[in-house]
Amino acid sequence: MTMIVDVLSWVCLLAGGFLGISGGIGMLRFPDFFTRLHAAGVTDTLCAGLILLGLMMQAGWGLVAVKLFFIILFLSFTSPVAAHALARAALHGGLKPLLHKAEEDPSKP
Amino acid sequence: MVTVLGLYNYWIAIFLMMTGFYVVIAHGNLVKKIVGLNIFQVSVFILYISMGKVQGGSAPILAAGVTVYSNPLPHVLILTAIVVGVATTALALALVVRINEAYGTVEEDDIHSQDEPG
Amino acid sequence: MLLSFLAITAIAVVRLRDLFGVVMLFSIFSLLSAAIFVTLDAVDVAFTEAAVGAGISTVLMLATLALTARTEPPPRHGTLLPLLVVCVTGGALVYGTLDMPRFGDPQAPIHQHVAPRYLQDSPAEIGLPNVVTSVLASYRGYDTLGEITVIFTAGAGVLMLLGAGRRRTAHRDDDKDKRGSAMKHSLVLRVVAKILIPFVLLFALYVQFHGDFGPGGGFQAGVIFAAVFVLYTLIFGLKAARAVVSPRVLHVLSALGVLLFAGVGVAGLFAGGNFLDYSVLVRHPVAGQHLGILLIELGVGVTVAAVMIMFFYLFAGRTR
Amino acid sequence: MFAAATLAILVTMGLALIRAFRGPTVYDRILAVNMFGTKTVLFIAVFGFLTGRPDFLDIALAYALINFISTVAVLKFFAYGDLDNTAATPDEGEDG
Repeated sequence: MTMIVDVLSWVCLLAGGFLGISGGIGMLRFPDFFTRLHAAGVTDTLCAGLILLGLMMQAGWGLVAVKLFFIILFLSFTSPVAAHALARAALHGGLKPLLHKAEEDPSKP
Repeated sequence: MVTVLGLYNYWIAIFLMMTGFYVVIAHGNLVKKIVGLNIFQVSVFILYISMGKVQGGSAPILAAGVTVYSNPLPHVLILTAIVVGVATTALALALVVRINEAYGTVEEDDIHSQDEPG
Repeated sequence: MLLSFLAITAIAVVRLRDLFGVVMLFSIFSLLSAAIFVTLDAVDVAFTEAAVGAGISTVLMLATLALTARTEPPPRHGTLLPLLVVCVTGGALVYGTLDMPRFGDPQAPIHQHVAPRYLQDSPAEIGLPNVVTSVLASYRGYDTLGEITVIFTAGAGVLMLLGAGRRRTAHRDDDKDKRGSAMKHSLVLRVVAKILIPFVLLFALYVQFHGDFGPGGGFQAGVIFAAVFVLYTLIFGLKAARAVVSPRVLHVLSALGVLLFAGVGVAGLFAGGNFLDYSVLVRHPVAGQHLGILLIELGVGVTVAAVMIMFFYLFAGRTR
Repeated sequence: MFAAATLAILVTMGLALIRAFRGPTVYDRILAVNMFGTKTVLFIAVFGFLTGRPDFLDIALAYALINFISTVAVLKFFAYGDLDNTAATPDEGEDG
């Protein structure tokens, strides 16, 4: 049983780490702000969630797991909201070059 | 090699300190000067904290089964220093705001040139 | 590796001319330094730096930027002379480090004098797991009292500088309308903030009173508390925040914290001990220490929170 | 295994840092800072496990909260600071 949990948590940690790096690369390579937002979204939610989940499995039941759970909860609350506010501000903020770029960007519908 | 690794933290602290120092003396913008001062400040924090670290030590919160702790004294000093630092930073920023209201600029040179005739 | 990141960030801060970007990078800078503090075992310090650096000081700097210019003109002097001065000073300092004890050396002079005593005797004398808290509030209570006083004084100074003589109180309605349509704050943000704020307040209280056992204490809790109010003010407006906690209450509270701290010290005097000696407060010395530290941390927390919120109110209210 | 995760997080932090330096627009920088903050939270959490003392998650928790607050603050101040320097009122979210 512990073996299975261990393996699962490793898988979670590794997957989280991989997603983190891929999100980071996307953050670097994507052409404009709105596409970068997607990359950052990956690292902020899934990567963080997976890594923290992996840690939770390692920690077992207890105060540590509860704290980790709260971190997941807060992150899953705050980071989409932050991303939303960011995108909104970028759209509304009258950022001309950015809007211009977003219109030109073929990947954006 | 051992020397370099062993002194790396000091060198980084010095580098940061010099960076902050450079910002303070070379830039005319008062806000930037404050940022420079803050960098300087952080370098001092890092110097203290890295001196308090003991190899193989753990955070100075007593727990069963841990025998080596890092030095708690620098932590205490720096903890209060950080909060005091933000208080003084706020004071400095308030001064900048008032200077901006009085002179209409936060550039050191402009302020000097406005002061000279009067 | 993190240290190198820090150095690179510092260079970028120097080179960037857009002051807004500078503040952003400075926020990263303080996050980084907090991460470094964690790796160097200074969890309490990291806690403080996290709350202060990423939260309050960024916000204050932004507020200043909103009130002053956003970009910096290119330098008019030559940069050679300052660079030279810096290089010479830095070289001298590097030369000085050659005699310093190596990183992490347990034999370094710093670890020989008071620290072992704190680490060995504080469990028996004070009985708290968190040595940092014991040292902060008990062994070095004088220092902390002094620092609280400094914070209080800084708060008073900012109040004097920014509180009086408001420039214009009437604000332009057309501007407001324009802003209203463009930046009407989203429902999502408001709902999430409403859900979040009670939890954060709870967390701040937890930090305040759990500081004896884990990382935390009055300084950190005060800053987190202040950060909650910053969030509230940002989302619901300064007027609403002032209705919750009026500036007058803050003035009183900031003084009250210092008084509480000093009062505990004086109570020790009356009980027959020294100033800030908590062992005499209750019959059992360790229990007395517990009580004293709890009260003192409370005083610290109250003052720090009140002063930080006051800073924010003043900076935010300046523009009105 | 924790070491691997830590390394991955460090690499991601580095990438975010590069974006923060290069970031052509201010929003890119804010995004990078936000991401960096999340990565710091993760780093602290994983590092606690790496050193075998996972009791210090309070810090990570505090980061998660403060990071959000600072992002909101940044956005708000940026929006108002940019609009009009003299009439910047950072407190009109509600009654606009």
